[in-house]
Order: sequence, then C-alpha cells, then structure tokens
Amino acid sequence: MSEKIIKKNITFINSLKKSNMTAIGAVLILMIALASIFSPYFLDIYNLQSLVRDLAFIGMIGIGQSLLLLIGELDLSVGKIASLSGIMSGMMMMNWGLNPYLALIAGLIVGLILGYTNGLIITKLRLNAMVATIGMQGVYGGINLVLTKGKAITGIPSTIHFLGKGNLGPIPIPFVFTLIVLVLVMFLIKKTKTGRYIYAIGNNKEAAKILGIKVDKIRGMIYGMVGLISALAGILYVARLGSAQSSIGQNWPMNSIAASVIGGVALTGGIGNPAGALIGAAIISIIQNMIVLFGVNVYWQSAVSGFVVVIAISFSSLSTIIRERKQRKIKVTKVS
Amino acid sequence: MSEKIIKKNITFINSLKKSNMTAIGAVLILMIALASIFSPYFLDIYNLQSLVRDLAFIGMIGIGQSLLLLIGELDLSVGKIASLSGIMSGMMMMNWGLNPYLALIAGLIVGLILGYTNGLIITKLRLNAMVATIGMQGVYGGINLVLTKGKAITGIPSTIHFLGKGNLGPIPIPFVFTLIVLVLVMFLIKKTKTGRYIYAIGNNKEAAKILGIKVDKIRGMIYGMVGLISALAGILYVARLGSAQSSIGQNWPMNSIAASVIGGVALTGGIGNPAGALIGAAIISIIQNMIVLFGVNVYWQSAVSGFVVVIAISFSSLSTIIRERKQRKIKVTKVS
Amino acid sequence: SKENKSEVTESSAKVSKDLTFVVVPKCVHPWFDEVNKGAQAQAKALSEQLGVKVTVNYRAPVTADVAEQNTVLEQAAATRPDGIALDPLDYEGNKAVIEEIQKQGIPVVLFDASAPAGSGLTSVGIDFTEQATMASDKLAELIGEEGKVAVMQGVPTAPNHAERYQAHLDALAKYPNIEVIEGGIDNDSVEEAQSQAAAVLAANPDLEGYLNCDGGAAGIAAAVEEAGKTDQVTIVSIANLIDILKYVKKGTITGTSSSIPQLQGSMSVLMLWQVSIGLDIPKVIDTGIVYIDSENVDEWIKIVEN
Amino acid sequence: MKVLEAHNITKIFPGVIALDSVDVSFELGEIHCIMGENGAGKSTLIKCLTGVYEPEEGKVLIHGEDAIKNRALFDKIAYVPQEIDLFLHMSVAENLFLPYEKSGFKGLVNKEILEERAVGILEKFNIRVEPDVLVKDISISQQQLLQIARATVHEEFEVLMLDEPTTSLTTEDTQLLFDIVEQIKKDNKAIIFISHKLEEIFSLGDVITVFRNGKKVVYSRLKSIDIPWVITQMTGRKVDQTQKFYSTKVKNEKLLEVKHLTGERFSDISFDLKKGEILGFTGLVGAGRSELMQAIFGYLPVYSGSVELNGKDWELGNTNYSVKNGFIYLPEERKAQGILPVLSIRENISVSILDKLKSKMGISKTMESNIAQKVINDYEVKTTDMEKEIKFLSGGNQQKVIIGRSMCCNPKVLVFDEPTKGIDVGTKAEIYRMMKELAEEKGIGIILISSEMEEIMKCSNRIIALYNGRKAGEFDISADKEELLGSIIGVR
Ligand SMILES: Nc1ncnc2c1ncn2[C@@H]1O[C@H](COP(=O)(O)OP(=O)(O)OP(=O)(O)O)[C@@H](O)[C@H]1O
Ligand SMILES: Nc1ncnc2c1ncn2[C@@H]1O[C@H](COP(=O)(O)OP(=O)(O)OP(=O)(O)O)[C@@H](O)[C@H]1O
Ligand SMILES: O[C@@H]1[C@@H](O)[C@@H](O)CO[C@H]1O
Ligand SMILES: [Mg+2]
Ligand SMILES: [Mg+2]
Repeated sequence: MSEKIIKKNITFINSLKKSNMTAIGAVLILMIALASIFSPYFLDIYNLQSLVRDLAFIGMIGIGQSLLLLIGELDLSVGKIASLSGIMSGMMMMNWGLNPYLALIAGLIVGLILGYTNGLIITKLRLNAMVATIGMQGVYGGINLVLTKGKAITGIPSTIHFLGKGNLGPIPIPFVFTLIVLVLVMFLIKKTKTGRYIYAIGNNKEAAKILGIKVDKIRGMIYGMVGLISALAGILYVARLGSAQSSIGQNWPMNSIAASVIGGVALTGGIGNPAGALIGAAIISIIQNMIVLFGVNVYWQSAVSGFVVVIAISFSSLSTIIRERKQRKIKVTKVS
Repeated sequence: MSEKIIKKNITFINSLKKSNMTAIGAVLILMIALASIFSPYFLDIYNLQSLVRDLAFIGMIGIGQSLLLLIGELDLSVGKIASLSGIMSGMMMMNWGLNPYLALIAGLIVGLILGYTNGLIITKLRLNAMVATIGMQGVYGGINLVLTKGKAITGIPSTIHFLGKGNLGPIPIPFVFTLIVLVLVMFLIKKTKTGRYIYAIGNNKEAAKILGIKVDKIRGMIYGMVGLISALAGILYVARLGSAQSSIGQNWPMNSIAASVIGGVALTGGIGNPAGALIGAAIISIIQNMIVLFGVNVYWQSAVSGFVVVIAISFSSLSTIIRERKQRKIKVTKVS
Repeated sequence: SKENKSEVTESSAKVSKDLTFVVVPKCVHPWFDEVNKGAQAQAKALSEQLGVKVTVNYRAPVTADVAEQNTVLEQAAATRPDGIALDPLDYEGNKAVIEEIQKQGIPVVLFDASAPAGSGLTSVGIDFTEQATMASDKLAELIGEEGKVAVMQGVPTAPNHAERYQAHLDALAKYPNIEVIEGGIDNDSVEEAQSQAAAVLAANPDLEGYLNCDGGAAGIAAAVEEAGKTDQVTIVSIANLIDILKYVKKGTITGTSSSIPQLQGSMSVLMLWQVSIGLDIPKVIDTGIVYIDSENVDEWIKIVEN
Repeated sequence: MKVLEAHNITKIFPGVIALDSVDVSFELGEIHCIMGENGAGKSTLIKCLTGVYEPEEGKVLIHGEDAIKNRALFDKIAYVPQEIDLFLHMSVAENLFLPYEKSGFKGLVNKEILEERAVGILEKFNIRVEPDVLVKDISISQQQLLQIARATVHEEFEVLMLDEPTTSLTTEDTQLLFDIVEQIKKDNKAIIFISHKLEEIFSLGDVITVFRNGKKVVYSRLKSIDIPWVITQMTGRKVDQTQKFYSTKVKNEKLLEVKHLTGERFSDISFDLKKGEILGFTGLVGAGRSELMQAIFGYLPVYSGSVELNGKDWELGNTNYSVKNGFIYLPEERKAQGILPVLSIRENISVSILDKLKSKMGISKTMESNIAQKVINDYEVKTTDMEKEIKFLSGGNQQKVIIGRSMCCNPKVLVFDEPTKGIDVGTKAEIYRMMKELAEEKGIGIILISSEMEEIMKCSNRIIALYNGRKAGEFDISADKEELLGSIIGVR
C-alpha cells in the first residue's frame, strides 16, 4: 500500500535535511573562496590563525548555547558568566596567589555555579529563560564591577598564556578546546540517554514529563554545562590577553544565538545540532575578518555584518521556498 | 462532601487569574511606597516628572513590543529604528531645511518603513524573528553611523522642544503620547477584528490560517506598527534632547521585553496585554530612579536592577506555586 | 596634590554648612574610576581644611547613553546637591538638562570635555587634539617619520574619541613618508580591539605603527604580541588604564599620551566648591597631558594601582 | 486478582468536580471498558490512575500499595493518552523506545540497534514506515498506532490503558489492534479501554463501567447487557442507532466542481458536489482525503487541475478567500489546527464571525456572548462557563465548540474531516442531525471525510473512495458495504 508515498517522503525529507546543512556549508565554502580570491592575505597562515582563534570563542559559546536552544531556552548571560569567571580566576591568581592552573579550574567551577544558578532560578521559579537571563546578566555584570570597578586584572603568569596564544602545530589552542567541547557535546546528545532526553524535552516538554524524564533536572544541568563552557571561553580569553578584562563577551550572547540559528538550530527547540553552531560561528567570524581585510569603511562594518547574518539565516528557508516553487512548476508542466 | 474544597479552589483560581496583574500592580505600589518613605526626594515633583518622562519611553516601546510578543515574535531592532528615525528627521530639518513638523512626520514614516521591512523579511523569507532582528539591528545601526559618522545632529528648532521637554499641566508630554498609544493599542486588540486575530495567531498560527485569517499580512502589519511606535519614541527623544543622537535606545529592546514580561505578557504568544507592559516599564524606571536617589554605589547599579527584574518576573509564577502548595495542604488535611 | 591645597587655603572663606557634590561620568568605566579617586581625595582634603563635611557622590549611567545620562543627571539634581561635575556624553544632547539644572541654582562644571562657546560653562580637562597630536608626533619620531601607520577608531558616538581620530590624521599628514591606513574600530572594548587589530596586521604585513583613540589599546598590544610583531610594530596609545601601563612597562606599547583623570576629578570638585562659596572660577582649567613611557611608567602604575 | 484500585477518588478542576468519590478496580486478564459522555471524567480518571494528576481526595492502589506515596509503582502502568502526544522531530524508532530503560535499553543509545528492534514492532502494529523517518512525516493514523505500540514496549507493565485509541484508526487497523489487545490479555495483564464506539466495546470488552458527570453510574459484565441499555445508562435517554441522516433535498444544481486536481499525496481527482448534498469520502490511512480537501480549501498547494464554485473559477492557495466565499474546512487535527488553546470558549467561537459582531464601539461583547451561549446550548458543550479556556474542555467538548463555530458563518460548502472523532453517541446523532438540517434547509453542500464506515453509510447521499491519493470508486446510497471496503483497499 502506501510504501511508495512514504519512500518518496523519506527521500524528500532527507534531501530537505541535507539542504539546510549543505546550504549553510555551501555559504561557508563560498565565503572562504571569495575571501581568498579577493584578499591575498586571507589564506596567510597568521590571518587564518587569528581568525580561527576568534571563531574558537564564538564557536565554543555557540555550541553551549545550542544545547539550550535544543530544549527551547537560551541564556543571555553567557558573556557575563565568561568575564566574571575569568576575572575571578584572575583574582585568585593575582590577589590570593593561587596556583595558576588551580585558579583556572576554580574559574571553571565559578562558571558552572553561575550557570547552574540560572538553571535553578528558571526551573524552580518557573521563569522565562530570556528575561530571567537578561536579569542575571545584570547581576553577574554587576558583581564583576563591584569586584574590579571595571579595571582589568593584569600580570597573569605567562606560564598559562599558551592556553590562549599558543598553537598545537598550526592549530590555535583555543580552537583545540572548541573541538574537544564539540566532540564531548556531540557524544552527549547523540549517544547518551540524557542527550536524547534533551531532544525529547525540546520536542514536547509535557510528554517528556509523562515518560518520567526528569525534565527540570536536565534543564538545570544544561544551564550548568553552558555556564561551564562559557567559563572555559572566559579563562582561555584571559590567557589570550594575559589580563582579565571585565568588558569581554559583550557580543557573545547574540553572536552565539545567531551562530546556532545560522547553523540550523531552531529557537523553538528539538531541531538541529551543535555542530551547526560551529559552522555558524565560522561564518560570523569570517564576515568580520573579511570586512577588515577588504578595508570596509568602519562606519559600514555593522551594516554589512548585520546584512550578512540575515542572508545567512535566509539560506536554509530560501532553499525550502525555492524547492516548493520548483515542485509546482514541474507538476504543472507534467500535466498540461 | 468536597463542596468546601471546590469553593476554596475556585476563589483561588480567580485570585490567580487576576493575580498576574494584581500581583504586579502590588509590586508597583509597594515600590512607590518604599521609595517615598526612604527618599525625601522621590515625591519631589521634579523627580517624579523626570521619572515619568523616562518611563514614557520604555513604556511606549514596551507597548509596541508586547504586540509582537502577543503573536509569539519580537523585534530587537526597536532601539536602532528609534535612533535612525530620529536622526533622519533631524537631518531633514537641519540639512534639507524641511519644516520641523513635516520632518517629524517623515521620521515616523521612516520608522514605519523600517519596521515593516523587518516584517516583510521575516514573513516572506520565513526567518526567526529574534535572529533576523539581531541582524537588522546591525543594519539600521550601520546606516545610522554611515549617515552621521556617530555625530549628533544639533540645533533642532526649539519650536518643537516642548514635545519632549514640555508638560501638559504636571504631566510630561512624552507620557501623554504614551497614554495615547496605549489607548489606541488597547482598542485595537480588545475591540477590533485584527486585535482578536492577533491573539488567534499567537495561540495557534495553523488554526488561524484555517480560520481564513491573513496571518502573514497581520504579522507584517504589527512589525510596521512597532516600527512606527519606536519612531515616535525616537523623535520625541530628539525633541527632548534638542539634538538627534545615534546612541539612544541601546537598552530599549531588552527593557521593552523585560517590561512586557514583568507586566504579564508571555513570550510564547497569545497571553497578556500591552497595559501590563506599561506597569512593567514603570517598575523598571522606578528601580533605576531609586538606585540614584538612594545613592546606590554605581558598581552595584546593574546588579541591583538585574536582581529586581528577576524578582519582578517571579511574582506571578510565585503566586501560582504558592497556590499549588496550599492546594496540596487542603488535600492532605482532607485525607488524614 | 599640593598646589590645590595652597589654592584652598588662600580662599578659605568661612562656610559652615555641609556640602554635597555629584560627579557624573559617561559610563561605568575604569578611566572614570580614576576621576572619582581624585574627586574623593579633594573632598577629603576640603573637609579637613573647612571643618565641614564635603561629600562627593559618584553617579554613573550603566551604558554610555545620553538618554540614560540625562536621567541620572535629572535625578541626581533632584537630591539638591551643591554642584554637579559632568562628563557630557554629547554636550548638545545634555544641554537641555544642564540648563534645567542650572535654573534650579545648582552649579555645573564639565570635565573631560571642552565647553562649547557660549555655554558659559567651566570645563576641567584637556585638549583632546593636543593629546592625540602628541601621540602621533611621538609615533612618527619613533618610526623615523616613515612607514605605514594604522589608526583605530574608538566609540564613534563619543566626541572626544572622534576628535582624537581627526587629530591623529591631521598630525600624521605632516609627514609625507608616512602612509596612514584605517586601523579598525573597537568601541572602547579590548576584545574588539584585539580581533580588529589582528585582521589589520594580517592585511598589512608591512605595518610599522599603531595609534588609537580610546582606552582599548591593550587589545592592539595583545594582537601585536600574537602576531609576534612586537619589534616591527610600534604602538603609541591613549589613556593611562592599568592594562595599558603594564604593556608600556613590558614594551609592547612604547608610550601612551594620557590625560590625568585623578587631577580632573579633584579640580572639578575644587571648582564646584569655589562656586558654592561665591567665587568666580576660570572658564578653562587645563589639567595637562603626560606622555608615559618606560621612563615614568612605574610611578604611574603606583598611582593607578592603589 | 485486583491489580489496580481507585478508592474514593475526587478530582477537582476550577468549578468542576471531574471525578466525584469514584471507586473502581481492575483485574488482571480482563478487558475493562469505560464509557461516558464527553466530559464525564474518563480521561481524568485515567490520568489519576497513571499519576499524571494527583487527586484532591482518595487513594490509588497498585497491588494494594499506595502509588501516590510510592510513585515507582506507576511504572507498572502503560498509558496511551487520548490526544496524540509524540516527539514530532524525532525518529519513529526513538519515539517507540523513549526513555529507553523501561524498554530494556541500558547504557549508551545506539541508533542502529534501536531501529533494528523497531522493525519487528512496526511490522506487528502494521505501521508501514522506516524506523528512521521523523514522526512529523507520518500520518495521524500511523502516529496513533505508534503511540499504542510505544505503550506496549515498556517491559513489565501490568496494566495497559487505552484512552480512545481507535479515533483515527481505520477498521482494518482497529481489528489489528484488537488482536494485539487480546494477546496482551492472554499474557494476564489488565486492560482499560475507553471508547465511544459501542460495537468495539461489545466485541472486545469483558466488563464495563459507565460514568456520568464525574460519578460512577454502573458496573456490569458485558455479556449480560446490550447497546441500548448502555446508552440509556450514559445519556439517561434513548438514541436510535439505525436512523439514517442523508439529505432528502439534494438540488440538481452543481455547487462545487473539481477537475483533475493534483497535489501533494493525491493526483488527478475529479468530482462534483450538488447543493443540499452530503458527499462522503472514505479511504485508508493517508489515502489523501484530508490533503485533497485542504488543497481545495487553499491550505495546501495544488500542482495542477481546476476547481469551480457555482460555475465560477475558484481561487486556490488562499484560505482567506475560501472562508470569505463560504468554503469552510473543519480540520481533522483538532489540537494542531483547530483550537486556540488559551483563549476562552467565547473567543474561540466568535473569532470566525467577528464581522457580524461589529458595533460602533468595535466588537460588541453582548452579541458575542449571546452567540457563544447559543453554541454552548445547541451542542450541549459541557463547561462551567463560556470564559473557560478551551484547552480545559474535554476532547469531545472541544470538538463540539469547533463544529458550532463553523456552523455560525453560514457557509456554502462545509468540509467535515473526521467530525465525530471522540464524540459520544448522543452528540454524534446531534451532529448528524445538524448536517442533515444544514443540507436540507440551507442547501449547503457538505463533504464528510470519515474513516467510520457506519458513519459514511448513514449520512452520505454519495460516497467517493480514495486509494493512495487516487479516486478508487464512486457509490450511491444503495452501495453495499463489501463493495465499498473492496474499493478502499484498492481491489476492484
Ligand atoms: N485541566 C483541566 N482544567 C479544568 N477543567 C478540566 C481539565 N481537564 C478536564 N477538565 C474538565 O473535567 C471534566 C472531565 O474531563 P475529561 O477529559 O475527563 O472528560 P472525558 O470523559 O475524557 O471526555 P471525552 O470523552 O470528551 O474525552 C470536563 O468537564 C472538563 O472540562
Ligand atoms: N503518508 C503520509 N506521509 C506524511 N504525512 C501524511 C501521510 N498521510 C497523511 N499524512 C498527514 O496526516 C494528516 C492526517 O492523516 P490521515 O491518515 O488522515 O491522512 P489523510 O491523507 O488525511 O488520509 P485520510 O484519507 O485518512 O484523511 C494528513 O492531513 C497529512 O497531512
Ligand atoms: O580615553 C577616554 C577618556 O578620555 C574618556 O573619554 C573615557 O573613555 C576613555 O576611553
Ligand atoms: Mg477524554
Ligand atoms: Mg485525514
């Protein structure tokens, strides 16, 4: 009986599935191609390295953020968590003279706690994630100011600078961490029960509850993880600058969300995967890099990058729309 | 038998139904009380006026934003629309020597167009509102920089300053506009077909389509309205400052969303109403005012206001949680 | 600082009532924290010499938004202070509110900004053009008046940053063998400075000098270090934020042309006090510019760090 | 022996006692049917027995132990909710086995193994899709079956609860389900079966409990009773099951004419509809009836072909145009396409007729309330008041509201897609009478999509059968059942 229909259906779906990923992959390739054609410096190893180093950070946060998007939530305080964690671990090194590595780990724990706090507030008080984290962004940013008055914490021991500045072979170390995070996260969501529960929650919270999935526990856990990942980005940035800055991470929340969506993660939950966020991050970073390489007038910068973001997220839906159009044509011609 | 329980129960529910509004109304009253008790300056007419003038703007944007939240979408570019509209109408006055009032109206039209552009992009290209407007925020902000290089447009004819600085009796004129906007918007959503359709769309887009509602047309229209309202806030600000500034409105997107949610509008669509956004805006402004009046250390400012936002949105859900607790108790006592 | 004290004693007219002044910066930013330090010190000094309680309230908008700054101004005025020192985000935008406040009989002085003609306001601060020109000339000298120089912009909506940018361009124009290129824009953020500078360095392998207009120079320094071009690229920066000073000490940043925020703070308060006791005050108080390099960096690190 | 007992359960919702001190118990190896009018409290009872709701009063005992105190006991219960409640963007296989433990998957999740194990189960339940297809892409009927399969894969369940499992199943699939249920019964498990279809109850059940207004009315062995008796117990009145409802005033005037229409999942369909006629559409799962109608209505794309209404060309792809011109479609998927969940019953009704409610001061609330009240009365919607959010109505009562709503905007053509899905016997007759009346009095052309052969044959003047998106036959009132059944499974 309806085998045929369904077969058609599957191939249809798969092609669609791919098209989103491929579409965006194509964009990435295209941009790289353009960049290398129009700027002799793009493929310059140093440029690539600093580019990759930049995208390592947006990418890392994006991967974290996409986990939250998968359950239909988000965290706008990731940037502040990153800087506060960085500042704290900086203080522990400089003011308490803690061993740098211990201090870094402490910084990670701080991030974990801040993120988990968000999770607790949101799940226990049943708050809307977006507005709650707008609030917490203020709180964490504030604590940061209270601690530092906005001053940078300088003199971070050079022993740990390599974590931010160094390369493993040609690959910038922060990006190595990003890849590690990606692998772990992908394993989590593809292979572990918790990971699949994340999708289940994102698809249908109520049904997930009825199945006995500990929805709130998992939600809280993810917020914690995102805090941890943000903190990792934060401390790596400290190592990169050799100083802890309270001002870092301002654009990370929006960029991480944009990156995820560009990479095909739906804000409605349950759709897409963190690898996409990394591609999205790459696209965003390349835009920014090209803008400067091409010597785009500084006043045009935000206009251009904003525009490209819109283009980028349009691709997947455009491919759908176009396909629909095509279909219609084909069918019509076939009949008439 | 359990009649008693039912009675209790019903009253509970009703109290809850209102509670979202009353709860938050209560918070407002409470804050006003606290402020007037602890600061001799709070009730000072001059302070009240500057406070009200201030909240007029967040309130106005909040009312607009809540319309989008009602259909389950949002616009993060409202701030940039406001400043760009202001800048453009400023340019028309100063550079083209257009009649100030005409220029203001032109500014409104600019806002309408920018907002509607968002709407078109989002509906036609089927984009996610949040990320699309993150992008457009960059675009509009960029255009703004390109036009002004960031410099303010000064020397706005004093004939129109009263629109921003003046008072009608004791009431700051911008707030008068906010009230007018509120009345119109409330009429729209409570009394007109379109208004009902807005709720229908927010509840269930598919069902709305099947009911024959022109979903995308209405969505586009609302984005246009929100653009218009933002522009109004923008040009009133020009009048208030006597100069058109590119930097205004940075916090308006987040504040307007926070205000709406504090006021009981759900980000998921279909729930709440714009009047709430105004209450929410009032709360936010009063927090900021108290911070200054009480001489809260500047470094604590953002921490405090962030914290209060979280508290504020907690109220409605808290009332629910408490109710459930109570219910359980009833049950237990009944059983034992 | 000594010379203020002497001034004070000269004009120690009898005042009995306690005094409260408000300092309103552009935003919460470490640079202004230095201003505040100076202001608080001056208040302390005055209290001691006058035997009345002189308090300085430091009220900052969270973001550098004229709207927000005006609100802070108005509401600070509502607390009926004896004077307000303001770093206007954009004088034209603040004008209205400033006038309202003055109408209420609250004296206002500006700092970190030049008072526009006709405003009748006293401004405590420096000439940003002079500050930037000093940086440019120093850089030119350091690179032997030839080579490629990048200039990074700050916050485009901050007039003083824009003024510095223009001044850099004008100053460098004097040197025919210096090629000026766009050095990106950092919006006073170290992070943005870092990634923008990195790309600029990549696009200009032959870059020799870097100038900037705000407090973000640490980002440029970090990028230069990452590029391993500390020997090739000479940085002369603006402002005396601690992370900048550390790079100066390290040598990545050769020198920084800095105003003296601490002095701006103390002079602002002093002026407000003089007005409060009915003295006339000069229209312009130039708090001077220092060029900080390996010579004097240590003492400045001391000043800023405590 | 008793495996599950409810003692004196009372569940209260704002203004409603959904369950009023109910005592009921369930035996292993027995199929226990539960019947009652829409809103009688059946689903609520199930939800209390599965731990989804906590009753205000009473105990739930599993093997004599209080399950509300020791919730782990609820694992002994497998539950198929009334509304389809799956994870749409996840694969069929995963939907089958989530959350894995209960279905015997330890450790990491392995896609291959999941899908391998799924194949057999999908076979058994006649769900003809690959295990890696996303659930959103399979038909409602398939989703329904999947939901049932899902409940049964949970190991060591002892009670299986089915809340109206057959509402979107075709006769064929229903039979299949019954065989499976019988099998489960043989494995000495208890089955609770809720349905509004009396034939099913009598062909499957051992015992029956009837509810009315949240109270338990009777308990009996099915052997010793008959259909009319049950109906009387449920409704308190008699309902003639044999009555026919087709229109007796079919005008010889073409109202709608569809020519060679092709779209997603249906192709080259031609038919016409006369004024005052009730035209039945029958077919199997995914036969394409809904798509066909949704396409004509303008909700789904049409690739080729044409449609005429009253001889005038009909604009396709524009639902607004359709509604404006009197073509109304009642969706099959009530939850996804029908209700506006958090709006009141009043607003859910008025939304389609706001033009009529215009007064100088905008929409007149009084007029609005009157119409809403009329619908509530006419269709016996069971609710405390018209301000109740519609999502709080029982499934059947939601359906009544939606039907009432579309009746309000006196249409030319009305498409009912599975209109009596989950409607109780009494109300069913009501709806049939309504359709007949509309056709005869107002000359409205009615298209009735139904998977219930009885319903189709009772109400249709003509019957069109679809098979795999193609027209497989056309019959008149005199058509006999066998012939019909033949054509819908594609044999001629
Ligand atoms: N969550 C809820 N909130 C408020 N009232 C509810 C809720 N759920 C059910 N009710 C009410 O409780 C009563 C019983 O509903 P229930 O769903 O159990 O009926 P049912 O017997 O399953 O009806 P149907 O045959 O239509 O499914 C109805 O009056 C309904 O309106
Ligand atoms: N084979 C299929 N693949 C994907 N989606 C389907 C398929 N069959 C049906 N659907 C979707 O499920 C909805 C309802 O399921 P249903 O079984 O009623 O399909 P249908 O085509 O309407 O068949 P019926 O003739 O029973 O209405 C349809 O409207 C369609 O959107
Ligand atoms: O260098 C500038 C200072 O002049 C002041 O404007 C504060 O911001 C810093 O970046
Ligand atoms: Mg039910
Ligand atoms: Mg169907």
